[in-house]
Amino acid sequence: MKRVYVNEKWCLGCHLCEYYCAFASTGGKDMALVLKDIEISPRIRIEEMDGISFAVSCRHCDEPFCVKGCITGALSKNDGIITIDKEKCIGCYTCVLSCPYGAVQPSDDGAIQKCELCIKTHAGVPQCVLGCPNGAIVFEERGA
Amino acid sequence: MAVNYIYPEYEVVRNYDRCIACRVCERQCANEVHEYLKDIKKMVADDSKCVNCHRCVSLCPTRALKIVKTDHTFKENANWSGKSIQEIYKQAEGGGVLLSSMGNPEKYPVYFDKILLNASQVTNPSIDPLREPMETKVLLGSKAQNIERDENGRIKKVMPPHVELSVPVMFSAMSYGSISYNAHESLARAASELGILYNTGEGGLHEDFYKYGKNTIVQVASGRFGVHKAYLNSSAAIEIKMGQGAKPGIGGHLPGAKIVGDISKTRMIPEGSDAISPAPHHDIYSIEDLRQLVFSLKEATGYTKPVIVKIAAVHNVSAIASGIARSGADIIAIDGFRGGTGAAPTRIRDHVGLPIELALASVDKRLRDEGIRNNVSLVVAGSIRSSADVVKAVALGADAVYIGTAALIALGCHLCRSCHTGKCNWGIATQKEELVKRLNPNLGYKRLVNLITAWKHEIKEMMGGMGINSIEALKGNRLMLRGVGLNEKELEILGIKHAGE
Amino acid sequence: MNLLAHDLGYRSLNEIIRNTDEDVVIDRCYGERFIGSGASGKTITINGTPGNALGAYLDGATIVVNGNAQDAVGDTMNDGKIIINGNAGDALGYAMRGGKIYVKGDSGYRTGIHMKEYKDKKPVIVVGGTTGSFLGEYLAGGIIIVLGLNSEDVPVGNFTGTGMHGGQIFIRSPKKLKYLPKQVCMNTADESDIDSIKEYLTEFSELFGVDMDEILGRPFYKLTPNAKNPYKQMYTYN
Amino acid sequence: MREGMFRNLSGCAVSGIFSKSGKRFSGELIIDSISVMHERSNGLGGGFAGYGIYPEYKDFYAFHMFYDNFAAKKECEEFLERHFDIINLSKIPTRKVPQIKDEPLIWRYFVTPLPTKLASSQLDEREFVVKCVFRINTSIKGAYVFSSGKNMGVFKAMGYPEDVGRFYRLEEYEGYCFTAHGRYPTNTPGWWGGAHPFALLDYSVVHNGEISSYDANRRSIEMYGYKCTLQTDTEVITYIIDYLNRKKGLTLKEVCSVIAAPFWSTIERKPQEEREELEFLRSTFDSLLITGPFSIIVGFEGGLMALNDRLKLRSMVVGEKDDMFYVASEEAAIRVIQNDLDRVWSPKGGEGVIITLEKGKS
Amino acid sequence: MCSGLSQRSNRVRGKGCLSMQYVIIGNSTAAVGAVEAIRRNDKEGSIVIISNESHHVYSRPLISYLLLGKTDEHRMKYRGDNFYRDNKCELMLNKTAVRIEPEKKQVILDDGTSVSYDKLLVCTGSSPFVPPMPGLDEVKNKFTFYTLDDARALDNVLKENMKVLIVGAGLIGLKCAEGISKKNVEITCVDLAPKVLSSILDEESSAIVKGHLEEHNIKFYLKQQIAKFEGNIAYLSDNTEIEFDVLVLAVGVRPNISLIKDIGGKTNRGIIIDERCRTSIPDIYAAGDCSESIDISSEEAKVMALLPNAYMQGECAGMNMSGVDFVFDKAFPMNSIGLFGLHIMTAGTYTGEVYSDSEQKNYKKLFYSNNRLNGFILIGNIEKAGIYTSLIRERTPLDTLNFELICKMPGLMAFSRKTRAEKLGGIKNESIGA
Repeated sequence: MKRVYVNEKWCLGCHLCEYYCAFASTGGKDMALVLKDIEISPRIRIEEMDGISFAVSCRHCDEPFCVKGCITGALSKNDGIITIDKEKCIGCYTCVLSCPYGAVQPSDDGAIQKCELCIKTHAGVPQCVLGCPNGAIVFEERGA
Repeated sequence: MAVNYIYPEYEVVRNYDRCIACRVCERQCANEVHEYLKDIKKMVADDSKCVNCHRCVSLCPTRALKIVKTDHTFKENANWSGKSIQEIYKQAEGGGVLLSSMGNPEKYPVYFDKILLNASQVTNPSIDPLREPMETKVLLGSKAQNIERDENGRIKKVMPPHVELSVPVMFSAMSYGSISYNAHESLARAASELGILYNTGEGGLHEDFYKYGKNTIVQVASGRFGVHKAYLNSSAAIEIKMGQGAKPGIGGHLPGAKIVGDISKTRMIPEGSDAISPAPHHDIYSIEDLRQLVFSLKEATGYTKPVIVKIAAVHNVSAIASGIARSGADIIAIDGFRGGTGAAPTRIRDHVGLPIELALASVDKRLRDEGIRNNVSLVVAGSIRSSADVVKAVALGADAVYIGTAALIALGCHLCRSCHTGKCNWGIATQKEELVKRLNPNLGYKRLVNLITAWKHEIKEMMGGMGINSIEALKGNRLMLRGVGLNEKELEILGIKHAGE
Repeated sequence: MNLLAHDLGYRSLNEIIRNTDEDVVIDRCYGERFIGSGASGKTITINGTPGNALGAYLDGATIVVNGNAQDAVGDTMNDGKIIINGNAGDALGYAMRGGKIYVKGDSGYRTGIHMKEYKDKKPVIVVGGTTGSFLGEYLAGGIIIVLGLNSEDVPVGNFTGTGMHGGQIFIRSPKKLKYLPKQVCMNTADESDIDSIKEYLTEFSELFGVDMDEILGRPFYKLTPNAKNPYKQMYTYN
Repeated sequence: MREGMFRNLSGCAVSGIFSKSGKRFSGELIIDSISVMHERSNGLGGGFAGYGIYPEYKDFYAFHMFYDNFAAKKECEEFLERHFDIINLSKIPTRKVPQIKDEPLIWRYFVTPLPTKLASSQLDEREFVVKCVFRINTSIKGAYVFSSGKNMGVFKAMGYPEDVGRFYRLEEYEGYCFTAHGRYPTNTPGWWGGAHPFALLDYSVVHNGEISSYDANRRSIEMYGYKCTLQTDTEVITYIIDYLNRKKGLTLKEVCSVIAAPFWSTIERKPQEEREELEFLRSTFDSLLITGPFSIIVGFEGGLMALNDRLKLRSMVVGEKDDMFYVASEEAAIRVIQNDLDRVWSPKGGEGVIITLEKGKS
Repeated sequence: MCSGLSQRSNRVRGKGCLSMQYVIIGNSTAAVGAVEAIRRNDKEGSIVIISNESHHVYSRPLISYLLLGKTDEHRMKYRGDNFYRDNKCELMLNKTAVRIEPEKKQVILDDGTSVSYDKLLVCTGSSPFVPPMPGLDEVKNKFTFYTLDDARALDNVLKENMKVLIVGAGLIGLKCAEGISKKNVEITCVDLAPKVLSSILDEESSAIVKGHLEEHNIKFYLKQQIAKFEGNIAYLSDNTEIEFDVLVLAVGVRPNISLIKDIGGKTNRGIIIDERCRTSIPDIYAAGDCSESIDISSEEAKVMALLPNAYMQGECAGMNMSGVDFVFDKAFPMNSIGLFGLHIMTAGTYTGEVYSDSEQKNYKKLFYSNNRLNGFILIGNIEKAGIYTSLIRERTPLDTLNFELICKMPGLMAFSRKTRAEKLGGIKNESIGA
């Protein structure tokens, strides 16, 4: 199963992953048009401090507490990818409380949002990976 | 200083319609050109700090940036260029020797660009290099001079020490210190994957890279930094650096401030101590002294490794090469005046030496005239920019080429020529941790592998076009070359005919 | 019609052949070139050594050589049949598009190179003995069969199937082939594979009187283009 | 414009006949063979080499000369007299053939080096002769030595080979070996000296093809005292063979492993001993690797070698009948003189076929 | 190991080659967890689900959102329409299991029929508890707020400007209040406890929540109990009269344990189960709100009536029922509640030393002792709360991370570089350079 992996050794803290993520989820054609003058709310987020930085997004856990704890059944894992059914989600944030990575966020639409490996975006492949200039975020098969 | 005579060379042009203030430019500019003004939620730039390295341009996700050359003009004339005027201002202000990075930028002829290659038609089939066997493997070193046979009449297969390259391209000497750990790792890993060699430069060999020994040329320069037995023996070949194309006759100086941590360890000098490479080797004041150093290195390594002597292309290069060929050296590396450097006095870089094409042609001819061309292999350097340059160099007589600047460009270098500031935004010519990490060797080495693989394909295409399926048959095959727009003398030195002949 | 080739010279010889509808028997043949070029609808029997480019562009005629043939037999052949009761030279069946070539003995370098299929045309070469290097180079379609009946070793040279991107090569060999280029995939031919070439083997057996049991008495290796390993991306647009 | 002033590209036909028992036969046979391959020539050059043809002068170097004029002849003969004892000199007998025109002065000298000159040169006899041949060919304008071996001779001219054979009355010679060449040069009006065979001492080479490595080979071989005056492939091949076989002492088989070296990938698969030898030869003489299409027949005293380039880009067939050995660009050229062969086959690319006299040298 | 669940592949196929018969009493979260786990291991065995309701499995906590209009009955379904079909389950609706006959391995239903089982799961949940109150029987519009049917009934009577009295200011009562607030009704809430959400909040945080609810016009009478009802008037213990149109009783719930208790199975407040969700009776498992298990944050046995817990217990039971040895030992209380836009998250036990940090409605309190995080309360800023939760769940030694930092801001930054490499790079060994 290909997953997004992050190696902080190569993270430059440039935050481009966040912008590419935010852009991908808009479905827009031109980043400048869609992200101009807005506060982005990406599904991948940089943690940074004292020269250390790294991006965090959903790990698509083998034992996903978010899915198991979801009170509505809105979160589910299919083909290794944990996705959110925004129709069902009522924004109780039990998943936020469950996620050991802090990778699930409340979203502007009242539901939650999380990385879905861009399977729902027009891009089809994780844009954070493509947007990372230094290979700190990769999308690959790493076995167990 | 009340009057500022130094004007910005570049202007940062930001398209505010496209700028989304993501601040990547701000975060990525080590020169602190860009700044986000929170109160007005806008990015601004200080042009005077810009070195035109394009880091911000490359990373801007909305392509909102471009850097343009300023159209501000001095009152120039044919004699007094803006450059000359500006340089005088700088020296009047600072009182120092002008220092520059990378190779000679001046408008001297680039002979590679005035040479055309041949191809087969009818009388001799061209060869499809993608499918048919096409050999680019090269062995560097001297050749056995005599055929000796054992009691059964079988040839004694004693080959002088040599190195093998899958393609006649090597990464030239760039020291750890002048370039970063990650740049070095990229070069070492790429060389290893490609089956070619990279060169440590004069800065010693980081212990992490001993494992790439089979693909390493270790350099012995006048400063002898990091030179010890294990260093010499961990290599595939040893290079004595006599000179460098960018600064013939000039030594090197890495300021003490850069001698920290691993650099100090690798160079085997105390932290903070200046690393000075004298202009000459102070144990070599004549050609016979060179022979002494060559053989001392051979002794130290049990005659198992070829010894390279690297010189800058200077006016009597062919006579010098002839002397080296008789000194026990196995390989002569000649560095032309367009070769790169981390820092060289501008006047030296721009006014000393000669183009590698002429140096190569004359050295190859001289060695052949003396019948000693097979005593040594010839490696040339000094702005080999493409596979066509490689093919032309080989056809002029080189066994292989070194690439330095081209390799750095592959790693992301944008030729901003500010290596000497140590603030390389691409993580190449810097030791600042936060900048060094910008060059991820996992990506870097792959880019180098891609570059050389692409060149290899192209070399094969060109060879195939000529109906040549082995690089040996290209070496010195000057009939495959024709000059355009060259005068008789130039053609004579290059040993080629004019196009149409 | 009986013709004495060497006495006529190749141009006269070929003109006569071109202008007749009869079957032709040629004697005293010493290297006369281009025999049967583009011919259709007749049988040409040659006693001797026909010259280069025998049966070039052949378009349906049958050519039988009692002896060895030289280079470039069946060059760009479209249809018909060439039967050689001996050896053939280099570049046999170059760029052949249809028809069949049967060689009792050996063939030279570059056998079946650039062979291709088109619509219902599917060229076939069967070589009874061995071939030189570059067998089936650039093969784009059709079938090449090498039987190695006179060989106890792999009956082909180096660089077999170099640049192959279509078609099939069957090699009857006591040993597996080694050092094949990356674009070639090798399997031991199974029963259905053998069935697919049975008609050519049978015809070979009948033409040259070779026992079918002997032909089938050894494994065949089947070479096909390796779809998983197409040419690596070679180009970067500039 | 003449040969040597520019690079000459050509495609051709070759043929060779060799009697392993040393039985001498008439030159007629080789004319019959080469004429079958008329299509492969264009009338701009043809030639023959015969071995064992001068039994009465077998200890003397037979110099065959072209002179443009009498002045050249005079100058050359003065040179010869200073360095050699001239045992016999004569015009080479020819007959008028309408197709052969513009013939130069064609002379033959049987010579032996003057002992004093030889001694003072400190060279071995053959090297001395080579040096003298180069002296004539590079410094005496209008004089050209086109054959310089013992008990052998080269006969060549502008024209189709069968016409050249009749011109030189080749049927009147008998030898144990003949080679022939029909030439198809592509960019030259042709010059008599540029025809094949090309010879130095008793090495003669006929060659079909064009080599891509020419200048790499030329510039390399010229380091060792050879002067490539004609800029033809054959000349450089001849010198390479002379250098490797005579001067470096490689066997002809080893020579093949240099000039038509196997691919590295092939070498890697060989057993260790052989691999090391091939690696050694290929790397030691890297600049003498010949690439591009060629098939050559090399004549030498007491033997014959046929060799194709390593990709076998030119055709070549060899045949045997009893003690006779045949080699030609096309099988028909053998069949026409011997239809009933014991064996006929095509050597592999790079695989030299070497035939020598059964009882040693004649 | 990030899962906290250990699993050994030790599949046992019961009863020779005959396929297994699984029976599940109850049709809520734990049942779904069990079905999904069983089907991971056993694609063939038959599964019978007995439900005393008439609905496709739905999420009980969503009933307040249903009233609020944030969801509908279709979207409320906890699993898709094809859940039973896809998992080959036989669903028996409107049937109540009245008795288990463990020696015969069968369940007797209220219609007298029996269902035999090889493995039985009891996930009967709990029922609202209504304490005796004088006059209650005479109250006309009185409701509990526990099931979909409860919600429908309540929704049917509510009209604008009605006065609603909710007895109980716990989770159910307050969510009900939020749910019906949409109807523009006047809400009064009475609780015996001195604070709202008394079981999960401390005084300060409870005060913040109460204040927030009061801003949304909910009236509270705390430390009060209903003395009596007289028609539409409730009299509190201090004689306060509260007039109401509708009464909602949300005092509490009790686990439904009788099926097990009746046959001598070990019970306490809930059915006692071990870490494999086994009851004391062979081949009978229990999971969810009816069961009682160890809270790892306090190491005490508790009924932890929480949906995530129910699922994971159900899953654990299902795994073991279908022959795979599986342990679930990560249960602890955990709540995420939104009330009128204010988010409250709590987890674990509130014992030990305290780190607190609050600013207006953002409130944070962490409880730790013996190098472990025991529990926390977060109000307002709940970003990355799961990282705190994981510290409780994994019993992470606090000295392995930068505790000072993580107190201020939950994040992976507080962990060691190596741990981060494992978490983010999927790297299991020490080589983080590659």
